[in-house]
Amino acid sequence: MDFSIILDALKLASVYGVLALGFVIVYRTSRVLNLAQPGVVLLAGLMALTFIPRDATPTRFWLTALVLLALGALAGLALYALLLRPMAGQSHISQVLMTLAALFLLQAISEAGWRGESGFIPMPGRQVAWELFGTNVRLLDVAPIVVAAVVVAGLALFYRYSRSGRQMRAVAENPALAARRGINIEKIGAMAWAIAAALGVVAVFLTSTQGSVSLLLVGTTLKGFTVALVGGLDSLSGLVPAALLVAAAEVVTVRFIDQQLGEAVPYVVLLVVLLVKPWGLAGTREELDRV
Amino acid sequence: MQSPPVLRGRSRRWRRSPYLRTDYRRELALFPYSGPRLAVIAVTVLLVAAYPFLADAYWLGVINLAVIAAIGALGLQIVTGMAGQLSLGHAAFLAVGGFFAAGLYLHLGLPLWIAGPAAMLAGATVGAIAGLPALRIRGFYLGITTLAVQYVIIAIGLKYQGYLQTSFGTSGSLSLPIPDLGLFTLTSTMDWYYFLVVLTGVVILAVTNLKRSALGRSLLAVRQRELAAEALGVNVARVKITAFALSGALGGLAGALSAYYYRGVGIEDFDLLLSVEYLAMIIVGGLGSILGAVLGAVFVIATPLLVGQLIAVLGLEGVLSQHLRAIELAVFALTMIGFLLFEPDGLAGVWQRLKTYVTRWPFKYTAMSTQAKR
Amino acid sequence: MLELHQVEVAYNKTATAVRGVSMHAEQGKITTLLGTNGAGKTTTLTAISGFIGMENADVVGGEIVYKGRRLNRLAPHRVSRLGIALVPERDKVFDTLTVTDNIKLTAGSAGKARAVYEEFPRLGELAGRTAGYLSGGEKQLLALAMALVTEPEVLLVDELSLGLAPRVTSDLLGELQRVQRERGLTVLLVEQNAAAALAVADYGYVMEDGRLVHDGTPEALLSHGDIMEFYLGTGNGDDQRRSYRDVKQYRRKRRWAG
Amino acid sequence: MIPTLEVDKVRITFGGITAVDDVSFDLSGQELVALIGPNGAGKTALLNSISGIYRPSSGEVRLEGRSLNGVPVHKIATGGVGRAFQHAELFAGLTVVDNLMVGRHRQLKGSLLSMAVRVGPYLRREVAQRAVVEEVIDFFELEQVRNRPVSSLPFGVQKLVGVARALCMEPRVLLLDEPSSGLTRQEKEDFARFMLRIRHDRGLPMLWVEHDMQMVMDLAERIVVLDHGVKIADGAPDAVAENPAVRTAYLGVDDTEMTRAGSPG
Amino acid sequence: GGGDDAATAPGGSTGEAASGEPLKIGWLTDATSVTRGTYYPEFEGAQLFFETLNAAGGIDGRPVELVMRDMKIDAELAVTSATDLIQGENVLMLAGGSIEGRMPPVFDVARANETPFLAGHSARPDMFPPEPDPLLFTVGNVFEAMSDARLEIWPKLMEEIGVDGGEIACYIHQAPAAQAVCNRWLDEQVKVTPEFSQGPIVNAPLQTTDFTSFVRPIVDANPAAFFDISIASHAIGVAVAARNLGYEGPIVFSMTATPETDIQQVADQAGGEDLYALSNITSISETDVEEIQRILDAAEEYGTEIDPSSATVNGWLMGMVIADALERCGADCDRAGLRDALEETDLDTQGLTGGPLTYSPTDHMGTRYWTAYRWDDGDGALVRAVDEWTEFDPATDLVAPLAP
Ligand SMILES: Nc1ncnc2c1ncn2[C@@H]1O[C@H](COP(=O)(O)OP(=O)(O)OP(=O)(O)O)[C@@H](O)[C@H]1O
Ligand SMILES: Nc1ncnc2c1ncn2[C@@H]1O[C@H](COP(=O)(O)OP(=O)(O)OP(=O)(O)O)[C@@H](O)[C@H]1O
Ligand SMILES: [Mg+2]
Ligand SMILES: [Mg+2]
Repeated sequence: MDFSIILDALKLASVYGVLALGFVIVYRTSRVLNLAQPGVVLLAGLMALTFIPRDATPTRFWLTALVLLALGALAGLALYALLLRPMAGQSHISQVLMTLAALFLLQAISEAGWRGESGFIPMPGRQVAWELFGTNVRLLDVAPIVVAAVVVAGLALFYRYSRSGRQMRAVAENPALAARRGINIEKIGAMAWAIAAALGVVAVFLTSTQGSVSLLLVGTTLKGFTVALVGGLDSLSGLVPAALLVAAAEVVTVRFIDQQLGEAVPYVVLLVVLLVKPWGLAGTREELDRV
Repeated sequence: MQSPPVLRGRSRRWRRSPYLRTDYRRELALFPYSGPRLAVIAVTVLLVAAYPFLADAYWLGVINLAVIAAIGALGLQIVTGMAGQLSLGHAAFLAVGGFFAAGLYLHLGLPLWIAGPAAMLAGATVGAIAGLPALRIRGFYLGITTLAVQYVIIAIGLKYQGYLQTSFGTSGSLSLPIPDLGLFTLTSTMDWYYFLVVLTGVVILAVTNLKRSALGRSLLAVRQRELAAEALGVNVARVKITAFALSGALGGLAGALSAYYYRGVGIEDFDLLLSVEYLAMIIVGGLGSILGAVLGAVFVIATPLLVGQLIAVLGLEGVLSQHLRAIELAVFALTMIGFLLFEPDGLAGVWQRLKTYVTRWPFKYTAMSTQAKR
Repeated sequence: MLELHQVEVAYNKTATAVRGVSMHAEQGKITTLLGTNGAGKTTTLTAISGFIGMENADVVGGEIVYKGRRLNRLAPHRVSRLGIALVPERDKVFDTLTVTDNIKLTAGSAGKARAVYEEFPRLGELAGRTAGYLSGGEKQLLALAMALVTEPEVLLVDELSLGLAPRVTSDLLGELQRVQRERGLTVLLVEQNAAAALAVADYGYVMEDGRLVHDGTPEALLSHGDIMEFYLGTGNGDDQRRSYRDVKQYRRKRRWAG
Repeated sequence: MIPTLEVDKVRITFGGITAVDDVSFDLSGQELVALIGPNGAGKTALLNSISGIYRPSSGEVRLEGRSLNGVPVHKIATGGVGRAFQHAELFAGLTVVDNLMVGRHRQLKGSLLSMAVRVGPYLRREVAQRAVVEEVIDFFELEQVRNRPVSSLPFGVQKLVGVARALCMEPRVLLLDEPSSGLTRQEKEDFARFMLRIRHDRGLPMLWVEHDMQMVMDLAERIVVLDHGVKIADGAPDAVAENPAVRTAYLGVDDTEMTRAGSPG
Repeated sequence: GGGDDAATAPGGSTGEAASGEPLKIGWLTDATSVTRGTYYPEFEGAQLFFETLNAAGGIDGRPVELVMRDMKIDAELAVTSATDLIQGENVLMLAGGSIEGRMPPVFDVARANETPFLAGHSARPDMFPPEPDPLLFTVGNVFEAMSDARLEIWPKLMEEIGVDGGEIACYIHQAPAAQAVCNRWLDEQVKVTPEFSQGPIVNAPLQTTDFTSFVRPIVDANPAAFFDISIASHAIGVAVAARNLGYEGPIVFSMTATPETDIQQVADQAGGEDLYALSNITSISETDVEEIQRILDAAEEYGTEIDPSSATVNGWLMGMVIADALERCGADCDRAGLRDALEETDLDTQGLTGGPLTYSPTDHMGTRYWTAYRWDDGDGALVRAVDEWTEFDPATDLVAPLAP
């Protein structure tokens, strides 16, 4: 066991964690799996490719990143307002399919604008590196871990200490009743979608510290699902252990067992965890056996 | 307060009502012998039989693909539309069917008419295994476990292709011959069309029968209230596994057919997008509806191509050719959105609405108490 | 106060369940709405409390007016913030939340939540339980508490006595009457137990098959022959209730409509 | 003679909560037994333990002498325990007829193939069962709504369908959980008539949870009273009504009001 | 050779723009998918060629029109598009390509309609000597043949770099056909040049975007050279990851899969030292080759979405082959005639490859000429690392026969 494995797993976990957070936040308010998220991530990546030129100064980079973050939040709002809000009261499956339609729409946009383009987002500080425990550690290896930790902790605190946490669960379980109890379900939904989409933008910058932006991001984003489920779809506390578990399993499999299984590992972990704990590591039961 | 008994069993109307049946066998018959219904069926059969003479080879091919997809979509409809168990990994069953059929040919030289049923069996087995988590896991969690099954199947498929590549030296994609069904071969697109249409007809009939039988009812019961169904004597575990197995069987059949139709399979074809497309088929068609699954399949397969043709007809190709696929995708997404927002019951719902509109005309609303269903 | 003018509600854009209902819930009074199964009582209450299409239904005609303000198509949370609270017939609590969380959700402050337990000691005993596992009656209590804790001006109650033990029903009706008197609460009470409802109500409406067929003061209604016959089980001249053992066969048909 | 249903020292606990505590009683012949008690007394929980949905932590339930411990829920149902639920629990996508046909599930066994082909024996079976279901529909006077999707029915009718569905199972014992809550007086009278007719036609023992004391007093032959999970009384209606423990725990009204619970004034 | 007229036509600009009834050629490509970088520039190259040709009078006054369809690496789209091109658009022949697994059903469509097909960068054994499919032709390579061709050019390149032995690491993405690239080649290479030994072979699933864990074994082994071949988004991702993790040895790309534009990305991200490319086609950087300059001029004039690269050159070459065949096919050219004309191709590629391109009834692929390039960070372009072209005739030079 050498240090590089830990580092790789942590990096991967940080990306997965932020991706999963995006799913969890939407799920908590609506019990809807947000399949549009991969589209948001992809589009954010492609825009970053276009608007951050090869020779961008750090200032330009950060400004663009901020603008993209804001754009992401706006896109989330738009998706909610235009597509999901009118679906209130329909079955969860239909709502998921709506997010799927949104994914197709986002993909159409990305195809019209970028076709199948791929490339690297030029990150500032990509030359900075240290030798640590016999491993080459770059600034860009450490940065995603720190950013992810800050983001996850920040959101966890926000939900903990704001009234919205409980309200979100109520809205998710029974929107009609929640509305009749005076909760503005639209506000809560809009907030969740905006945050989730912004998280998608964060995630794309995190993955870009390690690899390129391409259509393949869609598949990577989907792995965030598995993490969200392993942790428990409506729980923030299960998310960190889940991300670590899935990432570690993937890294270890690729390094020591079989590289080609890398893609399937998160899903196998998921299967195993769910068979033991059907609602994930820290999720709560959503259906009660009661007649 | 004594009023005459409700008019039951005898109609005082001057015209015989097509809705009045006099014994249960007639009510339970697959095609109640009502004039309008028979007429609709006759017209449909005629249109289907005449289609190859009305359409060019291209559109015939498109319909072939759609019909194969319809078989797969019916499978998904059973498990997701009827039993309510979200399945995000339907492509896995298609992969199993396709590879099983191709493998049987490659290793044992078995033809389609054996490989087809065998692929169904294989699909059913994998389906039943994939359904096992359903005994413990529900909702989206279950959906994602089915997705997990898909990834596992793809990993296995890749290994298998790798094995073929090293031991057979093929480039890893399996090629298949022109299918020989014993009595005839499927050489032309038209051969395929009639074969597929008849086969699909049989499948539709079988699924319709299943839906109207005890199994169909228990599927819907389990989807609604598992506990109550169980307390009524329905073996919920068995019903769920059966649903998954049936879904796997039809998926497997569709996979085997498409393998032979394309004369080859590659595991790369069975990605998540394919599963998602199948889901789109049943939602656009209408969840739980058999007609819906078929219409949805045609819709999902044909719409993007139609858009392409439309653009060509409008002479916009030069301007838009670079963005053809993007436009097709956008149109597809927008139609899906349109359905979800304005016609949640899908194409089948539109059809139903149309029927009600015709029978109810000129009235706009029906009072609850007099609303006749069926 | 709360007025309905010729309200029509249709389900799935096709079937009308409420047809031309006009009624009036007077400020600070208890108005009760009686009616047989499927008369459209629940639909009426749902229409008042806001739809946003969630029930697949729509107010297709008429007006719902509260303090001069039109409520048609107003989002439910807006209606709720106007001070109109509903105790629904089904799905009345958040199943996966605990009893305390259910109350805190609507209470606003912790103090108010505690006051609830003083008012309903039975709920205090259940504080930490998951609401979905409560018994039918316990859920009903919780739902009522959740509605009252928002200190509404108008309380819409759909079948208060549903699934409640007789003692609790009479306690609650008494309680409701007390709160109503103290706070000047306006109550619109849908009830099956006509006798109990008319005992506390100031005015009553009777609904059948989507239409209002009768209204009047409790006294008037209580002495109406059909109401005695069909809703109270008295009638027959004397004031004695019929025994359930020797009831005669009724036919489900509209008696007043047309 | 072995009683049809025996509940023997059943205890049901959830974590720290004891919902049912050492309750025993039995049902036989064609008894109509009312199970009453305040809200949360454990009535539904007790019915659930008979259906097998909850497993007693101690004690056992016996159907015609055979223990139901460990028997899967669906086997208990096909073994003869018919159940109507407190919240109807109908299958929303199905019509009334189809809901009742689910009740005939046991009689409709057949291979997938025979169901897919449908002609022949399976269709004959279906027709036969359909006839039975239609009888039940006639019995409960549900003709008018037989082809309506149940979700569009008013709640009261839904509960009636729930009872009809339980009866379709041809049970040996019928468990009814507040079947008449949410009905008007007139409909309750109708329902009372149905219960009496079920007893007359089918000769079934019924365990009936009910809050309407007048109905209980008029119809039940025996009353079992639960309070906080404990059985506090068991006996003939008059005797139970006199029982002071029952009065304080449940009725909370003075003597003269006993049979007129919730009456005006 | 018969190709001279057509090949000179684009630059010759003698005639005026072509105006007659267009000659339609169907083009199948992946315009919008992860494989776009590999296949779409081919279309652009051919497009440039025909724009130029049409401006100069086309073929006997008739313009050549490319009708493009996007396959999106999707079997269904591939089949319907091919059918539509043949039956709806009535094209004379098909050209283009996608990853190998996608092609057999398309070939089936071509066979069913007796339509010739010219494949670009990725070929299949169907076109291989001695028994090629009568309808299928290619300017590209079969993976196995490519592996065998590498045996000779590899030591030459290594000598240039100054690597005289050691481990060779290899990267491919998980496509069954691609596995031959590393396996077959390394097996043989260590036999031919025993100073080299087999290092780690990495094989990542197609969906991978973060290559860190996959590349670790290579970095840990620190091989003498690293051969990196895959679809572009993988190849560059892996190279960058390897550099990021500290691998400093030579990285060798295959230019057919990773054109100059992609190598440029690697240089941008992780520095341009020690990057090489093996190629069977002249790099777009070699502007002193006249035909390359023509391509660049055409790109300037007509524009492309992707910066011109060797893939564009490949497309241009395909255009040359098609134009040459059309020319020889004559006035009332039909599919059968065009097929026969293709089979008689003997084309001077004007320096775009190391020698002439010839097809025969027993060979629909022709001899390949290989060379090697080095990335010059100063110029931001490729320069020759090995001067001469190494000849490889698939009919005779294969180490082991190809599977059917
Ligand atoms: N979701 C729905 N879809 C279609 N029709 C419905 C729906 N809900 C109710 N209905 C119909 O609307 C009518 C009125 O129903 P409503 O529930 O308002 O009656 P109610 O008076 O509250 O009856 P109950 O006393 O049983 O609660 C009924 O005929 C019912 O069938
Ligand atoms: N699955 C469960 N988990 C936890 N507690 C439960 C569960 N089921 C029932 N209980 C608790 O057990 C007690 C008895 O509930 P039960 O539903 O049997 O009451 P009931 O007598 O039917 O009351 P009601 O007349 O109000 O329906 C209640 O306090 C309830 O909260
Ligand atoms: Mg109601
Ligand atoms: Mg109960």
